[in-house]
Amino acid sequence: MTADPKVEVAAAGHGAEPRGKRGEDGQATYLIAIAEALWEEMERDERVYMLGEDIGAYGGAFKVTEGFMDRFGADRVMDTPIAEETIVGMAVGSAMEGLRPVAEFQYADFMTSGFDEITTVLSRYHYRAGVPLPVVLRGPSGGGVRASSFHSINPEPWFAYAGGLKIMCPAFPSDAKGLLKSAIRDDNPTMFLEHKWLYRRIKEQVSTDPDVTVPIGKAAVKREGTDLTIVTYGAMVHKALEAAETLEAKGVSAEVVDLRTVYPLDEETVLRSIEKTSRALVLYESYKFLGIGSEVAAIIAEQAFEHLDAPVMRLAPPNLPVPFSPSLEDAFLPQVADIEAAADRLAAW
Amino acid sequence: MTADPKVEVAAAGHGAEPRGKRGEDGQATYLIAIAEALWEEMERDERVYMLGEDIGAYGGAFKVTEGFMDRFGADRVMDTPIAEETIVGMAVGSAMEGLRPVAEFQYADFMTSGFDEITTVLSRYHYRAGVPLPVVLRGPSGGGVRASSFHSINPEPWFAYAGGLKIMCPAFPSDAKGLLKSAIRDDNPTMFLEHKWLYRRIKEQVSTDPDVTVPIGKAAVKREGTDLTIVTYGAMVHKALEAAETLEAKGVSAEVVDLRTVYPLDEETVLRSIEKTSRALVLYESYKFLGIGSEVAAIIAEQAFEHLDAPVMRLAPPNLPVPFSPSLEDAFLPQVADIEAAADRLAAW
Amino acid sequence: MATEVDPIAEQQDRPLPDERLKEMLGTLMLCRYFDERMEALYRQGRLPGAFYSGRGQEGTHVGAATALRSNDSLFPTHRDLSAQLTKGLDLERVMAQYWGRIDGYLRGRDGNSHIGDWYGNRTFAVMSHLPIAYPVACGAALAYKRAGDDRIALAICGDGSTSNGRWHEALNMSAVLQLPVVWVVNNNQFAYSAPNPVEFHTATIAEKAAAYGMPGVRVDGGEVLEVFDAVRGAVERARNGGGPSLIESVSLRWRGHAGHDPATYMAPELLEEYMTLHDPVKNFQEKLLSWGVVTKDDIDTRSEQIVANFEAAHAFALASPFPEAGDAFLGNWTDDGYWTREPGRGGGTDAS
Amino acid sequence: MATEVDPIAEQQDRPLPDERLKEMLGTLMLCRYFDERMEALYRQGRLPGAFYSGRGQEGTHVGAATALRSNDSLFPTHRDLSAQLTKGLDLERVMAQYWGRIDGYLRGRDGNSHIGDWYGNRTFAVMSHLPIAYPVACGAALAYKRAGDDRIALAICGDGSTSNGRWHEALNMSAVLQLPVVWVVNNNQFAYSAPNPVEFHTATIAEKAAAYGMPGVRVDGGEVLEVFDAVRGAVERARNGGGPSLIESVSLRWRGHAGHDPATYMAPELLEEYMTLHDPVKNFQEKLLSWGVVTKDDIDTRSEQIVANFEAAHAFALASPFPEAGDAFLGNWTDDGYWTREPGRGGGTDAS
Ligand SMILES: Cc1ncc(C[n+]2csc(CCOP(=O)(O)OP(=O)(O)O)c2C)c(N)n1
Ligand SMILES: Cc1ncc(C[n+]2csc(CCOP(=O)(O)OP(=O)(O)O)c2C)c(N)n1
Ligand SMILES: [Mg+2]
Ligand SMILES: [Mg+2]
Repeated sequence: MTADPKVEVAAAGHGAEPRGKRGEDGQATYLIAIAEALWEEMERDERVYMLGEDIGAYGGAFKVTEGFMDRFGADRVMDTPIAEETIVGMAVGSAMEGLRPVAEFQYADFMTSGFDEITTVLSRYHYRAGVPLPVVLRGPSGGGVRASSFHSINPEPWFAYAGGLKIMCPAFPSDAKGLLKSAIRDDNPTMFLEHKWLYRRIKEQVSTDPDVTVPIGKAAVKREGTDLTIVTYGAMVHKALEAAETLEAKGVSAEVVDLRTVYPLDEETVLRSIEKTSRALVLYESYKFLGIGSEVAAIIAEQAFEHLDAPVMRLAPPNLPVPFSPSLEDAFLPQVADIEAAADRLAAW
Repeated sequence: MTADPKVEVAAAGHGAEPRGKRGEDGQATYLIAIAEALWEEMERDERVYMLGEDIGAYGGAFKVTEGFMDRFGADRVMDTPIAEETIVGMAVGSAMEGLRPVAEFQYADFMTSGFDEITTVLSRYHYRAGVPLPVVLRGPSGGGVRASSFHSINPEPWFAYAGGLKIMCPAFPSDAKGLLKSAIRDDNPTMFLEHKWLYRRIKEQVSTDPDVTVPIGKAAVKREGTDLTIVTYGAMVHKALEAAETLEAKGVSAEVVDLRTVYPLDEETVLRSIEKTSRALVLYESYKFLGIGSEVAAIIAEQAFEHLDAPVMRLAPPNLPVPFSPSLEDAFLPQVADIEAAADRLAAW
Repeated sequence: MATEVDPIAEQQDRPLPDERLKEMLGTLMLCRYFDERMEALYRQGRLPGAFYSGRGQEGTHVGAATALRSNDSLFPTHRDLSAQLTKGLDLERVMAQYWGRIDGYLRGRDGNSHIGDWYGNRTFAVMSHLPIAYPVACGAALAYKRAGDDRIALAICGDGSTSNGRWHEALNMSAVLQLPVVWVVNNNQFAYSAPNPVEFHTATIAEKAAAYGMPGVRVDGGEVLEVFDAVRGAVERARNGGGPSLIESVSLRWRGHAGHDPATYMAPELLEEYMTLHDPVKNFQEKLLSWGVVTKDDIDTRSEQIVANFEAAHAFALASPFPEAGDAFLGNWTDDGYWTREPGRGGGTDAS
Repeated sequence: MATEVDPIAEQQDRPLPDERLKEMLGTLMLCRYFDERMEALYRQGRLPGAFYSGRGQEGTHVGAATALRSNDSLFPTHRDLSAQLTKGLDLERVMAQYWGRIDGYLRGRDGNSHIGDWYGNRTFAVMSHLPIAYPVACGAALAYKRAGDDRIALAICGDGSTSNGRWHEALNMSAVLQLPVVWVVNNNQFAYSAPNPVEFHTATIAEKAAAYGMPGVRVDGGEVLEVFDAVRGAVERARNGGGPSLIESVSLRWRGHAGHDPATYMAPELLEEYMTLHDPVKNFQEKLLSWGVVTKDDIDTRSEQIVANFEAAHAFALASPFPEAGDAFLGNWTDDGYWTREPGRGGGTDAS
């Protein structure tokens, strides 16, 4: 089920609490930061519980919940049958009775297997009937790990369209930890998408203060720039930052805005940046047609028109299954070189 | 199940073939035009068959397939259990063995109940494995008929994102008939969304030549104008045309582009119109955030920037469940007056 | 294997105190009258939206809901308004919902029997997609089990819904987790126009329980006490940690799928048979009369009350304002407080 | 109710001509060897992507697929590569798929056992979502029935997949329509880390067949002839218009869920028991030796062939080019002709 055995085998020690899995330097990987958020919220509020496939004794396909069952018991770290519709339905019903479920999807790809309960029940119930549903749906999304079509999807546009879920796609360990804690504490349904390419590749110093959170719905400028703005999120943030370095060398100053939350969208931060740079490159890993960037581009065109010195440019993969072969997947996903080329064209416009 | 009993009771005579249900004047309603397309294609190619709930003896919830079972038999007009995932799966499997299934969803809302088979199997199979899947999924979509959240959805953005289905949302009987025939003859998966507000409200002269089709993927200018372009589709086309009349009187000449097919999108026709009018109002009934119009606006911003004299404007409902009460639904859906107001602002920009 | 329940109604000892039997009859009469009047209003074009008649199935609805405590939760479908009325929904607010008014339980956001009253009567707001509430019932039951209290969840769906994947997942999940839930299938022999053989290939639905390792019972929906007894047994079992059960209650959908459907696909003899032999209201009325629990007078008085209550509720509904247009954009997130404050009542439209 | 099949393997009369029995053994040996070598390559980091071992379950896979004609269709899962090899997939193209090369059946678009060869061997390209091919099998079967020919569809899935709604819908649909389809469940006792009791609450899967009004049989996956006999019976029944059947073949997943999984959650004794008593390859080898159908020499010769074929196929796979980058954007619509012409072979990358 995993993309890269080498990486998987590198899963941290057994039974240890996540904090204990930080590196020598005290840094936390994206994966460990997520595990810490879950652990701390489970400690903080016993109404919080987790359900999903293989999250208990096994500790999850990516070992995010490793050690949780020993600490919190099988009642709060529930292994379920392979029944996504019912996993979501159970989360909803238990939330209606005061619990705060966090459902893990083994891969975000399988959220489509629970699509109806997510978009018809979870997303609409509060608007229709006024019962808060503090449900968190989380799972590994995204490509670039040679896992092919069924283990690489970016489903956020599907669920953003539904309108009743707050959706987060963090790019950094600190944001991941802070946003997941906010999601668990939020009384509204939330979807937390963990980009699997980041799980073990990205690490940083992450606060150990259990009450440090990151607000849902706020983007962040991850790099200041003056010539153009790259609006992006998830794994692409790191490709954008890498490209920005080279561009800098070439004399192009790129600002990088990390959306962090894709629904609701932080229009203000995006627009403020465009007002400053007057050029927008929207970079996203969800498919180009009706991917998150389509909405971002539309918002910019609608609300920042007077500030634009060039067309809003978009860089994203086609609306096709993510292919397996390295030669295909590399061509399929936006690469750093593609970003540089696009930024060059945009700056020169 | 139906929106308006008065309308439903007006369902045409029993057992007659659709052609016989045209009005005195020989005009065909949107519903009859669809029934004629199905009937003619069933006559033309015996590999074509229909499956769905209550489409046989009952003739379908909206009576689109009334009389079909008598003519084509229960094998080609199959009543199925309430199992959307399997209705789609069966369509796929039978298409792999040479049949050409047309699956009816009682309401397009229930396409989410078959979401995984649609987006994971039907949409991706040819790209992955090279087996053509001539499957048509059809169903009544859209609001404005006081049918509330579960009988009013516009699901086209969800399925357009998947990328492997050609999706049509016709506004006129002739386009509906011609596009549905093209869909049935297409070797690729198609989704045909019938706006239920149009079923019996809209009629026109429709060709009786069984070989007249309308090409998939081509938009049409339904009204010429010079000051601004309203890009829209489905039921909103009629609201746009109505608004255009009033605007004309006020001296604002609006061009109305009917997308007809929402995936793949006819960028050329849209861009040509914007080059002419330099102003774009994107009007759509799918939700505003990541609705079809988001992509249209993004495309215009990206490719027609030099031609724009004003920001791309969007008018669409919020991403919320369609409410039942008339006072709510009227506020929720874009009305003719809203279109006029938006067009005025745009023209004055 | 399905085990036939020995109809307690035939026994001499009564399953409930006379007062409760009387109450049950009153509820049956109310549901029947409400159904008839609402359908008439619909046919006259005076009732907006759709109407799903539950006539002929009141024995299932009233029998099942009567076996619940007020804090047990009920997960019904579009067909089960009678079960919600039995659970305690207020007629005025129910009718206000049909007319799309602000005093409806869903504040005009949904209509007809797509209704629910979670905080008041613990009923889940009905959704169309079938049987989408079944998995949700698992969750409520899970919460009761976790809390260690003895509440239970009861979900109803129709015969046709048993062919949907959600039905299977929910029953299977409830068995694996041994959840305190009761699964009631209202087998009214039709799914819209589809008779049972188009929906499944077994003689009964009750026998499917064996595939989940839970008891399955088939009862006569024409006999409210038979339904009540079977459901009460399943409820007790669930309360005491015995896990889930499946109950198939057989009746006939007397009317079309919804108001617009003449149901010409239904054999007149079948309808005839059920209306004469399996009328849950008539049968129970006669039983209570024969038992001397009620008199003809009691029944007449109750009928008058019901008519009066219906008229009052109808008047209330028509007098209730439509929601304010601006409400359409509120209430999605908890943060805007729409659902915790009184809604505006300034809505005005002559639509519907 | 599940009915135990009387293991034909114990009978003196042989179910198949000696040549076919020999062939069956060869296939079993190939599948076993392929599985062991591929896992080894994976562990050495020389095999990209994932590897799902089917070891210990070859009896189910080979027994089931051997009962099919070449134009019958097979709908497998990630675990069932051995069934596809039995159906006739070419080792070279299978391995080219694992290495993401253009000569793979899916031209590098997918990897590992997410493979299929519709036009050649009538096998459906595996998809991850479970058990998403079950409904599709209904469609193929429907087409056979409509065409009036005697072809059938056979679908395999695992024990864990039976708890998913699609499994129920497909079985129910096939029973209602009396489709010529055979449902095989490879009960290897685990769904990733979940043992049967976490997935369902019945003693067997076979008994669930009663809920669909179809026969259900439980066989020992360690005895390939037992599986073959049961599947052949179900296949004949389907061919002759007898409708669908369910066959549960019990074995054990000897390895982890996939290459990365040490399966520490599995009791060593259980594994021990199955590897010694229920090894389908060893058992069948001994049987054929005792029956005198094969000699020790035959087996050694066959083993050498298999090793040679594997090496050749491995070499072929590594020599096959990666797809051209531009191919990534082709083949979605039939119109671009990508799938009807030979693919470009100029791809080059040292990735993987
Ligand atoms: C998933 C889904 N598909 C289709 C429908 C449309 N529909 C509404 S009611 C109905 C028939 C339901 O039959 P049954 O389950 O027996 O319930 P009944 O109406 O007889 O009480 C159908 C097909 C739906 N509501 N949900
Ligand atoms: C709908 C869905 N949910 C989750 C998964 C992730 N997953 C892949 S294999 C697997 C276990 C499958 O168990 P089983 O059906 O017994 O098949 P086996 O692997 O044992 O052959 C899971 C949970 C999936 N593939 N599909
Ligand atoms: Mg029914
Ligand atoms: Mg298994």
